[in-house]
Order: sequence, then C-alpha cells, then structure tokens
Amino acid sequence: MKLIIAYIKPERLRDVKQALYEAQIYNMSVTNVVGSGRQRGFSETYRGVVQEVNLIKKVRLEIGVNDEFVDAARQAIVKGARTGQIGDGVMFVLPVEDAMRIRTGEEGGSAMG
Amino acid sequence: MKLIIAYIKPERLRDVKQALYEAQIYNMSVTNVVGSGRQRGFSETYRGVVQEVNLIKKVRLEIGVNDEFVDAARQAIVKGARTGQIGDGVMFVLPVEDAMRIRTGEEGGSAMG
Amino acid sequence: MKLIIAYIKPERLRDVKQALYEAQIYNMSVTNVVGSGRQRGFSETYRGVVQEVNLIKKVRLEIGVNDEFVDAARQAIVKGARTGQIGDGVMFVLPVEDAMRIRTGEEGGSAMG
Amino acid sequence: MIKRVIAAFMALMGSGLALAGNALAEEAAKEAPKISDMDTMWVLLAAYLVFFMQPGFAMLEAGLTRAKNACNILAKNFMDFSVASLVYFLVGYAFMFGDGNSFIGLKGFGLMGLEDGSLPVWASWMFQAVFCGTAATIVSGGMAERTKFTSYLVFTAVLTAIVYPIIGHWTWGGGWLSEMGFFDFAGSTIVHGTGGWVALVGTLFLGPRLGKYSVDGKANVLAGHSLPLAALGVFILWFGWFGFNPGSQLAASGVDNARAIALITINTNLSAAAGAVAAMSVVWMIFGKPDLSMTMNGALAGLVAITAPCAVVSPFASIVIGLFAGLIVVMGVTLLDKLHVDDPVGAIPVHGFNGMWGTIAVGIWGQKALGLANDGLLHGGGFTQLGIQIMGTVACAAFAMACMAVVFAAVKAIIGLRVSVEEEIRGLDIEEHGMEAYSDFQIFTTR
Amino acid sequence: MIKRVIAAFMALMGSGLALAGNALAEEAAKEAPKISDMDTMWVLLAAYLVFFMQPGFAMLEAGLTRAKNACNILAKNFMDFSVASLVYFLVGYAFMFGDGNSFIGLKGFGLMGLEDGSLPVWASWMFQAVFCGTAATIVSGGMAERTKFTSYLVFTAVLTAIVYPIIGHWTWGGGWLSEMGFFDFAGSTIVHGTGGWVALVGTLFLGPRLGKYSVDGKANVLAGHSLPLAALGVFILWFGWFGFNPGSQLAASGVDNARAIALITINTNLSAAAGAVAAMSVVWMIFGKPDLSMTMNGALAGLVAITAPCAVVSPFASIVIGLFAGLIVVMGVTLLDKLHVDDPVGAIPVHGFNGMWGTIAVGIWGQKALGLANDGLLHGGGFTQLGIQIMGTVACAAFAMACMAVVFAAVKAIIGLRVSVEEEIRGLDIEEHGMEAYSDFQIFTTR
Amino acid sequence: MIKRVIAAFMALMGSGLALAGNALAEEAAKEAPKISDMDTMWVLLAAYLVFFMQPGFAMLEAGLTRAKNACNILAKNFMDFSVASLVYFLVGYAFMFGDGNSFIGLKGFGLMGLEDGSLPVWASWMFQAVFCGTAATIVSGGMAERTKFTSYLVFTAVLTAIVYPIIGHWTWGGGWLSEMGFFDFAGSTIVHGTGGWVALVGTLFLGPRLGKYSVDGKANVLAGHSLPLAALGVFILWFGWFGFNPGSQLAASGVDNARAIALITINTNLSAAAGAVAAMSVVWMIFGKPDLSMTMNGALAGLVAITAPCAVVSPFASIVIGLFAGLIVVMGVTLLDKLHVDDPVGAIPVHGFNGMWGTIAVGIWGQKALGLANDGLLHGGGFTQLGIQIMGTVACAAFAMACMAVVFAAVKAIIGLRVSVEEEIRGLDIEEHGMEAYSDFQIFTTR
Ligand SMILES: Nc1ncnc2c1ncn2[C@@H]1O[C@H](COP(=O)(O)OP(=O)(O)O)[C@@H](O)[C@H]1O
Ligand SMILES: Nc1ncnc2c1ncn2[C@@H]1O[C@H](COP(=O)(O)OP(=O)(O)O)[C@@H](O)[C@H]1O
Ligand SMILES: Nc1ncnc2c1ncn2[C@@H]1O[C@H](COP(=O)(O)OP(=O)(O)O)[C@@H](O)[C@H]1O
Repeated sequence: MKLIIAYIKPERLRDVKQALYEAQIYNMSVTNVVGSGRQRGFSETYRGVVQEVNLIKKVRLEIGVNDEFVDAARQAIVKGARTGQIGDGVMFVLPVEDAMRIRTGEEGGSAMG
Repeated sequence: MKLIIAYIKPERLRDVKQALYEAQIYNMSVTNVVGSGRQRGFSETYRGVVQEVNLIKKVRLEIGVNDEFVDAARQAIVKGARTGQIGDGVMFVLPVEDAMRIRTGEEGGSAMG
Repeated sequence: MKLIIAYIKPERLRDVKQALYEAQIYNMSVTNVVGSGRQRGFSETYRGVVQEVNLIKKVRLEIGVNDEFVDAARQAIVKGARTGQIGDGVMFVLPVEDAMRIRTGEEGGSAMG
Repeated sequence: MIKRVIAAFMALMGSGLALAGNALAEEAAKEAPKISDMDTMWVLLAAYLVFFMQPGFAMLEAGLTRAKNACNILAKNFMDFSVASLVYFLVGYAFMFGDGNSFIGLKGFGLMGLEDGSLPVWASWMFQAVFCGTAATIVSGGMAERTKFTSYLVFTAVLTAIVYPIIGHWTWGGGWLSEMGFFDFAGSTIVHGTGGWVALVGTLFLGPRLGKYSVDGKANVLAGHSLPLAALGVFILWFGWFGFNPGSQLAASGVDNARAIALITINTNLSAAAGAVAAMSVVWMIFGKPDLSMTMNGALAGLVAITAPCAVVSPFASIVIGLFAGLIVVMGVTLLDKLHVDDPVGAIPVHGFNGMWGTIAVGIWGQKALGLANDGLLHGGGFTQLGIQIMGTVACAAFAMACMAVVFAAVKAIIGLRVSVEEEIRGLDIEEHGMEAYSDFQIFTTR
Repeated sequence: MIKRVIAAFMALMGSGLALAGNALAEEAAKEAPKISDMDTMWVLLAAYLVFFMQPGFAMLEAGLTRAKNACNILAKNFMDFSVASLVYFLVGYAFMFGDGNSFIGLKGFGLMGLEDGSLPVWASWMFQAVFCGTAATIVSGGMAERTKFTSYLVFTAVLTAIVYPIIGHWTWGGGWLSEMGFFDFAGSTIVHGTGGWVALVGTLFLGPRLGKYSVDGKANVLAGHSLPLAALGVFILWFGWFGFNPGSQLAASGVDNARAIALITINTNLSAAAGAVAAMSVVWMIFGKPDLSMTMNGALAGLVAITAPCAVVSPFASIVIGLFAGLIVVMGVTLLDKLHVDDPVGAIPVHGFNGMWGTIAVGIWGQKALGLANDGLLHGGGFTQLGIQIMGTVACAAFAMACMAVVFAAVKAIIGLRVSVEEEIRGLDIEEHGMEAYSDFQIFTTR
Repeated sequence: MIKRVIAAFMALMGSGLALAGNALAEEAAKEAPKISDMDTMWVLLAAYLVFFMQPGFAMLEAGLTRAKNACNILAKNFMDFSVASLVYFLVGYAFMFGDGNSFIGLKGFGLMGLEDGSLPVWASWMFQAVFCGTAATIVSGGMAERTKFTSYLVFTAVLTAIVYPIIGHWTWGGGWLSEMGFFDFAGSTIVHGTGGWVALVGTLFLGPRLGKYSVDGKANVLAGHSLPLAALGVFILWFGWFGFNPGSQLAASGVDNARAIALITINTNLSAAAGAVAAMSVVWMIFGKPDLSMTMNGALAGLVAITAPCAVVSPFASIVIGLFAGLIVVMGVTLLDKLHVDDPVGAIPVHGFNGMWGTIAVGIWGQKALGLANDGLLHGGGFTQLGIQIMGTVACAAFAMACMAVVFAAVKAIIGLRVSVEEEIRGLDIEEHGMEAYSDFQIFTTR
C-alpha cells in the first residue's frame, strides 16, 4: 500500500480527477497549499507595486492505493496535470504500513479501494 | 514511530478529540480537506439546480505516535468517528524515521508525546 | 529521499523560509493547520467569556529532500522556528519511496531539487 | 386543470380588485386638506432609513454567529420583514391604530376605511411597518443557530400580526398606557423591549447552543464568523436610527418640529457614542482587552436606551443615559452567561435590558418643558413619571413574554422549536436550506 | 515635450472653460421661477438612494459568483457607473430628453442649452443618470465570470450613450410610445427590461461558463461565494428602490404628490415582500428546501415588477403582482437552466421577465382614477391599455436586443467577448486584473 | 462603598441636570423665528449621509488591510467617531464656531449659550460633528496595522477636540483665512487635507509595516484581505458624499439653493466618475492591468478634489478636476512607495494630495458668477484667488502637521506609538483585542 502525494496546479484538478476516474481510482483527499518549487513565483501588481509571489497556490492530492494501482495513479496524474510549463508540480510515493476503513473496520488493501 | 493520518467527518471531530484525550493522546494536527471515497458525494440544491457534490468536506487528522500508542490511537479514532454510515472515513499508518521537537531538540520517541 | 513534515508557529514562517533559502532548499509546500501539542492552547476573551482554545493555528511545512539534504533542512527549520517557548512545534521525517516531477517525468532524487 | 387555474386566478384578481376598489373609492370620497407634504416627505424618508435597519440586523446577526448558519439567519431576516409587511398590512396595523378599545384596535384591516391625517395613511403605515419588522428581527438574533426555520416563520407571523400590535396600541394607538401618561417616544419598550423580551423567552424554550456551556458549567466561546460584517451591521443600524428616532416626531414642518428633530438627532448620536465608549471601557477594565463586539453592543445599547427619552431630555442627559447603557450591556451579557441563557448576539441585554433602562430614564431626566407630562425625578418632578414608566415597561414586557410563551409552547409541541443535534453540528445552512454561505472557502464547521 | 504637455493642458482647460462659460451664461440668461425647491430636494435625495443601488448590484453580483472573479465584477460595477455618468452627460441625456423627433432626442449635449423645469436640469440629469447606470449594471451580472473586461467597457459605453437613451426617449422623452399611451412609471421595461434583455443577448453570445453544463446536459451548481454579501446587496437594492419608484414621481410638494409618493412607497414594499414569500414558497415546494438565493431573487422580482405600475395600482394589486413575480422568477431560473442559458445571478428572469410582467400588469390592475390613460383589464377598461403595454414592452425589448446583438457581434469580431479557457479556470481576477479579492484566505479556485 | 457610588451617581446626575437646565433655559428665552424647517431637514438628512461615511471608511480600511488586523481597524473606526462625538460636543464645536478671535473660537462649550441661526444649533452641531469624525477616521487608514490602540485613542481625542476645530475656525468659523477670501466649500483642505496630512506625519513617526520594504529597498505587496468590503466602502463613501457636498450648502429652500445643491450634486458625481476612469486608465497604461483598488482610490480622489470647488465650478470643469485627481492619486501612491512611506489604504494621496489639488482647483476654474470672491485663473481672474487658495491649503496642512507632530512625539515618548514586532506579526486582533475577525476561516497570518 502506498500514499501518493501530488502537488498540482489548481486549474488542472478537474482533469486529474477525470483521469483518475478513468483509471478507476475514486478515492482521494484534496487540500489547498501554497508552495514553491522550480517555479519561483510570478509577479503581480497591486496598487502599483510589483510583487514576486514566492509561495504559489497549488492543490495537494493524497491518494491511498494498493501497490498494483500505483502506476495507474501516477499515469493518470501526469495525464491530467502535465501542461509542459514550469509549475506542473511533483508527486511523492510513500509507504503505508496499514490502512483501515473506519465504518467497517476493514484493514489493509481492501480499505483503500 | 508512526504517523497516523485519518480522514473523518467534520462533525465527529469533537468526539474523536475526546476519545484521544481519554487515551492520553494530546498531540495532533488538524486540516480541512475535501475528499471522495465510497461516499460519492451528496446532492445539494441551489437556485433550482440539483448538484451532486463529488468532493465532500472532511477533516484530516495527523497524529504522530510511538509504536506502543498506535493501537490506542486507532481505537480512539474509531470510537469517536464511527457512525456506521457511509462517509465515516479511513485512516493510514505511515512509518516515521525520525522525529524532533523543535523547542528542545529532543529526538525520536520522546519528541512525539 | 525523505519527506520532512514540520509544524511551526505561523509567525516563524518567514524566518524558516529564509533559513531554508540559505541552505539552498527552495522547494516546499505550506498548509495551515490547527494543532495541539505540549502547548495546550491559550485563552482568549470574547464578549466577556474566557476561552481556552485547544487547537492552535500552526503552519505545516512539507519538504521533500534527498537524503543528503535532510540534516541541512532540519537545521534550517530549527534555526528559523525555535523561540525557546512552548509551541515551537515538531518535525517528522518520513521515508519516500519514489518521487517524480510531473512536467519532465524525472524520477527519484533529481525530482526533489 | 387549466380551468381550475384560471378560476383560481380570476378569484384572486377579483378579490384584489374589489378590495382595492373599496379602498380607493372611500379615499377619493374624502378631501385631504390636512396632509402636510413636508411631513409626509420626512416620514417617508425616515421610514426608508428604518427599513435599512433590516440589513443592519442581518449583517450584525450573521457576523456574530458561525459561518455554517449564515444562510439561515439571512433567510430569517428576509422572511421576518416580508411576513411582517404582509400581516401587518392585513391585520396588524388595524389592531394597533384602528378604532377599538383601550386594549386593542379593531378597524382598518388592509388599511380599509382609515382616514388620512397630517400624513397619508399609506405613509403612516409604512413608517409603522418598518418598526414592526424591527421588533420581529431582534428575536432572530437571540434565537440564532438552533431554531427550526418553519417554527420561526410561524411565531414571527403571530408576533407581528397580533402581539406587537397590541402592545403598540396601548401607547401609540391611544390605549390604556397612553391614557396613564406612559411615554415611549420611539419605542425603547414597545419595539426594542418587545423584541428583547421575546428573545429571552425564546432562548429559554430553546436552551443553549450545543457546546456553549461545558459540563462543568463553564461558558465557551462560539465566536462570530465575521466581525467586519457585524461592524457594518452596527454602523448601518446607527445610521438607520436617525430615521427611527427623529422620524418618530412624525413631522418636520415648522420651527418647533425643526428644533425637535434636531434635538432628537443629537441626543441619539451622543447616547450611542457614550454607550460605545462606556462598554469598551468597562470590558477593558474587567477583561483586560477592548473587545470589539462588546463595543458594538455598547453603541447599540446607547441607541436603544435613548429611543424612549430622546425627545424630552437634554444632550447632557443623553450622554449619561448612554454611559449607563454601555455599562448595562456588559453586565447583562456577563450575567446571562452566568445564568446559561445563550443569546448569541446579545439581543436580550441590548434590546431588553436597555429598552427597559431607556424607558425608565424618561422618568429620571425627562423634562416637562420638552413636552413630557411630568418632569422627571432629577428635574424635580418626583416619582410620578418614573413610576408610570416602570409600570409601563414592566407591563409590556410581561405581556410580550406571556403571549409568546404560549406561542412557543404550542409551536414546540406541534412542530418542534429546535433542529436536531446532527443538524446543529453540521450547520443549519446545509440541513435547512441545502446550501452553503461560503462555498469557495474552507470553513471550520467543527466548532 | 514639456511644451507639448502644457499646450495640451491649456487646450483641455480652454475647452472646459469655453463650454462651461457657454453653459453658465445661457443659464444665467433665463430666470427660473418655476423651480420647486421641495421637489428638487426630493428628487436629489431619491437620486442618492438610486445611486446607492450600485453597491447593491455590486454586492449581489459579487456574492452570487465565485471568489476568483470577485475583483472583476466589482471593477465592472465601478466602471459601468463611471462610464455611464460621463457618456450620459456628454450625449445620452440629449438623446433621451433633448428636443428631437419621436424616435430620438437631438439637443442638449453636455446639458448645454437645456432649460430648468420644475427641477433644475442638473437635478433631472442626476436622477436620470443613476437610472442609466442601473440599466448598465444589470448586464454585468448576467454576463459575469467570463466576459473580457475591455469588451465590457466598450459595450457598456454604447448601451448607456445610445441604446438606453433611445429607448428611454420613446416613453419618458415624449417619443412615440408615450404618444400611444404606453405607461411605465419608473422603468420596469425601460430600465430593468433593457438591462435584462441585453443580458440575455449577451449570455447567448458568450455561451455558458465552463463546467456549468455537463456533457450529458445536466446543469451543475457553480455556487456563489458569499451569500451574506449577496443578501446585503438585495437589502441595499430594496432600500434604493425607495428612491427609484417614489422618486420617479419627480415631485413631493402638495397634497397630491404627498399621497402619490406614499402610495408608491407602500406598493413597492408590499410587492417586494410578496415576491420574496412567493419565491421561497415555490422553490420550497418544488425543490424541498427554502433556497435563500431564490428568495432574494423573489424580492427583487417583486420590486422590478411593481416598478411600472406602482403609481396606478392599489396595495392589494401590488401584493398580487409581487406574488406572481416570485413565481415567475423561480420558473424563469429553472427554464433558463433547461435552455442552457447561463445567467449567474438571475438577471434575465429578475429584470427581463419581471420587467415585462410588471409592464403588462399595468394593463391588468391599472386605474384611471390614479392617473392612467385607461382603466386596466380588471377595472373594466378592457384590453386597450393591456394591448399598448404588451406592444410597448415587446418593442423596447426587441430594439434593445437587436441593437446590442449588433454591438456584441462587432465586439466579438474585433476584440473578442470572452476570456480564454485558462483565464476562466484560474479566475478573471488574476488574469484580467492581476490581483486577488481575498488574499488572506485559501479559496477554491478549482470549481 | 455603596454610599460613595451613590454620591458619585448623584453628582453626575446633578451636573447633567444643571448644565442641561442652563442650556435649555437659555434656549427657551430666545425666540427662534429665523429657523428654516426645510433647511433643517436638508441639513439633518445630509448629516445622516455623512455619518454613513463612517462605515464607508471602516469597510475600505478593513478591506485594504490584512485579515489579522481587521478587528483593530474596526475598533478604531468605532472609537474615533464616538470619541470625536463626545469631545467635539464638549469643546470642539466651541473652538470652531464659538465667538473668539480669528485664530480660535472660545464660546459655546457643550453648546451652551449658542443661538440658533437658520438652523437649530443642534442641527449645525450634528452636521459639523460628522465632518469632524471624517477627518479623524482618515488617519486610522494611513496608520493602519501597526499603531497601538491606546495611543490611537489619545491622539484622536486631541485631533478632534483641538487641532481640527482650530483649522476649521480659520475658514468656516470666520477666522483669518475666511477674512482673506480663502474658499473651501465642503472641506477638501479642512477635512480631507487635515486627515491626509496628519496621516502622513503619523506614518513617518511609525515607519513602514514589517515586510513592506525589503532590505534592498523593493516595495512588497501586503495585499488587502477583502476587496469586496473595500469596494462596498468606496460605494458607501460616494453615496455619503452626496451629504457631504450638497449638504454643505446648509440650505435647500428657495430657487437659488435648489439650483446650488443640484449643481453641487452633479459636479460631485462627475468628478468621482472621472477620477475612477482616469486612475484606472493610468494604472492600466503604466502597470499593464486595470487595478481595482487603484480605481477605487481614483473615485475617492475625484470626490476629495471636488469637495472644495463643487459649488463654484461648472460640470465640465468638474470632469477635468476629477481626471487630474485620478492621475494624482496613482502618481502619489507610486511616489510614496518610492519614498518608503507606508500608507496601507492610500490616505495620503487620496485625502492629502487631492485635498490640496481640489483646493487649488478653486483658483483655476472657480467662477465669480457662482459666488466665489474672484474669478479663477481660467476665467480671467488672474492669480489672485489661486494665490489665496495655495496659501490657505499650505497653511492648514502645515499647522495640522506641526501640531500633530508634537502630539505624536509626546505619545511616542510616553506610551509608545507602535505595537511590538511579535504583535505585528501575529496580528493586532489577537494581541490588542484578544479576538479574531474571522474565526471560522483559515487565514494566512504569515504575510
Ligand atoms: N521538494 C518538494 N517538497 C515539497 N513540495 C514540493 C517540492 N517540489 C515541488 N513541490 C510542490 O510542487 C509545486 C510545483 O513545483 P514546481 O517545481 O514549480 O514544478 P515544476 O518543476 O514542474 O515547474 C510547488 O509549488 C510545491 O508546492
Ligand atoms: N484511498 C484514499 N486516499 C485518500 N483519501 C481517502 C481514501 N479513501 C478515503 N479517503 C478519504 O476519506 C473520506 C471518507 O471516505 P469514504 O470512502 O467515504 O468512507 P466510508 O468508506 O467509510 O464511507 C473521503 O472523503 C476521503 O477524504
Ligand atoms: N505528535 C504530534 N502529531 C501531530 N502533530 C503534532 C504532534 N506534536 C506536535 N504537533 C504539532 O505541533 C504543534 C506544536 O506542538 P507543541 O507540542 O506545542 O510544541 P512544543 O513542544 O515545542 O511546545 C502542535 O500545535 C501540533 O500542530
């Protein structure tokens, strides 16, 4: 079992969700984050001041998947999120030792799906 | 050391907190998330349009614990969060390699508590 | 590769960012959280009622780094976040199995930097 | 089916027609030489300002409650004014100002058969209707965040159709209190007191919000979700009060009226300012920090308190009345919390306690020279007026509470007063209205 | 360079001077004995209230759209009124009220050469200018969240400089519709209809917002980001309408005017209340929950509908008109969603449909006794007035839509009407204005 | 203890009584045949509108600053008006309008001994008090997000009790500037200039907000947290200005006054519109995007600039004055940022720079035919009036800055002007007031 954490552009969320659905991955959690990566912020003007915003708004996805779904999930994320422009984001795959569905008490792989 | 990540219904947070307190687990971090799982959203009406909301508001708990507290924490979460209805959520247990308390510099297990 | 998760005081974010920059760590993601730790909340008054706030606003940093940067990152966080007062926060180091840059498809260590 | 609809349609139209025909025919029949155009203009403008207090209350109440209940409180504010407008037109005004006995008016339903005075009856109605709406809306704040929407609609209708009009009749409609010399210029007791005391009964029937008081009895903070909205609301109310009090002179023509409305204006403003300063100072001294929401309640307290005496006291007295009002509101909020009476926006101390205080203050600082029946206590008039004032304000409060207690009990028995625990935790917006106030924001619904 | 600047400066000044000189000289030449000071005061105060409808619209439109587009809609609201003020001063008022033919006025550009009537021409202009601004601002709501800012500026200028003034001229400027006996007291058709129908054409040119309709044709919710702001907007509009309708009497002096403005006031209020109650009831019955945003649209619908007939119908008729308005708005919103016409704030059903409904209602409940040319259908006047009303409102709507269709087509061809898909997803605030409405908050920009 | 309290109570009451007694007795003694009821009504209504500018400022200032300081700025807005009301009643009005010398008035403390003119003295006071409150509130914006609350209270009291009244006395109280023919119709210099220049001194004493300027001198954005609130504020201010300028005619009866208030109204509106358009255009040309907050400042700039000349210039001139105002405000904001003067809401360019600009504009476009002492430069009057105007506005600015510099220095030395670094980062709401503005939302406090 793995936890995939992906940071993507907010405007790509719809497409990522769509791609995940197509890969039959329906379970996920989404948070707003601000982040900095290779894309070092863009500049805004406000009241005549040019601002280099260093932390940019991103969306963070967490997807707990069984090992066999990891590749499908990664591909779906890339498919939905890649624009080829700087700021597309990164994803990390973390090991998960245990998972549990609160309602049913199911554990392990079957809690993921 | 483990990091327990649990996604629960917002209205259960009080009870989960209470159950954790009773299990002498006082340290945690809470974020708002929106998520989708087995519960595929509910329908809202707004201006005469019926909407199937796909990402539902949830609360995400992160609890860093020493290995011996993992079970107590899991039980407390289930106790507080389970309603038996769809949408109760899931929890993941992730391995933590190291922990450190910033104020004191304590490392490992003693940083958790 | 590791994922460092740190919970710090919001007012220290600037300094932590600065310290990380100095350690040549530019990539990170930031979320707002509320948390409880050793510091069990402070009291507010509102309309004549004294309130013990149990979940305090914190900022959560996620920094994905290659193994050789872990120490530098930790030191930078301590440098920026430590005030010596209760509530300075904690950090966890989690193992990362894989990382991928969405734009380029780079994997592993080179996706981190 | 279509025939049925057309028939119903025609019936509706017909009735509208017939009623309107009567009304207008009658009105055409009488000449109206007494109408003062200037007074009409003044009263209409004042009515508009008082109408504007509706968003003032709406913003204040929404701002001081939680985000998850914002749509609900807003919907209540729209509905109480809308319902009040309709029922007060159909029956309320007749009960309040129609010919009748010293307890209740009995003529003029739908304004039919009423004659113009120095104001067209339509202008009088409008001015009175916005007052009626104010009394209703005060209740929504005190009972916020847990009252069922349907129940709210029911008891609001009863309050504005019957209870408030009867109380109003006693003083402004020429009823028994006016015969006794009771003086309540713009409604400290009649409007605000009624709203505040009904809110008290309502909260007692409802019980406190979930989580407001811990098991050990400690009061918890359930902080308002938008102090800027609340502040806007208070400023709007202060603004609207310049219609409420000076407008209640019901005339602006001639030197005497000009001086009166000027005096009323400055008294209103000074009392509000004094209330704000006093409340902030008191809360600062007691709790160590100048609480904004309490300061705002202080301004409102000053406004409520000066509402009864504004025409018959001096500016200096107004300042003193406002200072006490600020003190009373802080003490009142604290007291209610001790008693576990959960009033989210402070409706009871602001409108109930200070409505009473202002009414009594007439008996202390009121001046015969300014038109009061007897000089107040501090002007050598002894306890006569003071006694009448106390009697009047207590009578109105008691009547309002008694009537509405019956209504609340009935509603509770039949449809229930309070939403379910689940609903209360998730928020009334989702459960009662199926929508959220702030869709684009992540809000804490867990408090 | 500096010389150039100075020269330009001097030219500007000079022209200002010359023009102003002319204007003032001319005005000084004529004596103005007809001016009524009281009417002037009334109309100015009413104009201020109508101006205040601008923030009403701004808050309503901002509240009912998404947070990522809030700056954009606010900027549009500032600009449409500002631009309308300038062009309506320079040319619009002349087209509308200047001497000319029965289609268009042709004198009085920059107000030059116009004579004072019972009101100073400046007061008349101000009152009319805020009406013009209202018509313009209605469009911004219907076309919200996807229209290019520059394009918006262009067609707003055309609308307020030419199209609206021509339509206004037909009725209020003594044009062909007024000659035929068409009656639109305060502009159900002229102001609101124009705004609403232009919004319809605009949305048809634009197409729906991204994500509003699924591939399978299902309508999705793109919920407004701040219902409290929207509610504030509606209350402000209701308040401002007390300038809109009673102010349109253009006089307050004398008993007749006093009665008229009082009647108009109460009719306005009752129709709004009835609209709110009806819309809430209907949406509750159909969709199971009392939707707040629909209730608010219901109040506005009642206000729009009573705008034409408010001076010539009875209070009872006003209630009935408002009830139908509430029904129409709910049906209208639902209908438009079925037709995939995406109108984020309900501008078309509120202002278009109900503008038409109100205008027609004149022909049903209007009364000769109150000053209408013919009695309405239900007062035994037969179909005469009703026919004229229908003809007039259709003519205005058709003209407005035809003219603006040409303008929209031209703008679309030359600079484009709609922002790019990227921009629409990220929000117009960042892309068009380089700023965010809520910097300190985490908002969802992904809906 | 209880005795002590009762004694204190009695003393308070007694003094209220005695003072009031005197005041009222005196007033009763004189007959008041000169009072115009219509003028009184006009001025009171205008005063209400000007009062309403308070929430306008409050929303503007709160919206343009960060969420973590919202309660603080709101509390300041409540307190400055409340404190101003009280001290201006007790002493300020006497310094400003009481008999005295050409520098300061010295009679009429607590309004005692003042005679009614064409307005009841109470009405005059009210109108002037809201102006005084305006001057005070401007300062809070410029010094926002870092000023200690107690310090703010202290210097606001001094400003409204002494400094502003003295400056006002010079022109409106019959002092030396009025003797010289200085003309400032509604207070571009007296009200807005005073507020703006004092804000300048204040920010210089305070220094910029933390993080506003980088070590390398680059200015950073500390964006406002709610542009919708700020926009609402600007619209409210625009609305309130229709009380500010037309109300300053102090009369509405008779044909001349009717024409005057109509002219003032349209000039006010046109200048605001021109200011908004100009500011947006300029910022668009320079920075590539039409910045909303700058557009809003442009509208305010136009309003401030036309405040002095509105009664004595033509509508065309008003447009030109507004256009320059829009330009000036953009340049001013940019200039101040270059100079590292940190003025979060633009109080200095809007009220200071444009107050000066408007006052000078009187000397350029002012017309003798409209009541000015000399024709302005472009009307062939040469430099006479222009010179006086420059002199007057500089004198007032210098005096305001000098006096308040002393006050700021004293406050800084004794209680400190600025909050601690810790407090500034965490936000003034938590530290100074112990509460949050938006409890239910997650806000970034880290900027
Ligand atoms: N090492 C990292 N640790 C944590 N978050 C990261 C890291 N690298 C990138 N991110 C997140 O991903 C977002 C996009 O990264 P960025 O480097 O701009 O993408 P790209 O390289 O495709 O342009 C950042 O804003 C940040 O939120
Ligand atoms: N595999 C997963 N990865 C990430 N988040 C998940 C996953 N499964 C569930 N969640 C989170 O848990 C929430 C509740 O899940 P759900 O499946 O509805 O619970 P239940 O199965 O008890 O009905 C979701 O809204 C989502 O936020
Ligand atoms: N075991 C834990 N699991 C999750 N979050 C934690 C844990 N311990 C601390 N935190 C987070 O860190 C924050 C600060 O912790 P705290 O114990 O107050 O620090 P300190 O010990 O330095 O005073 C908490 O508010 C919480 O958000």
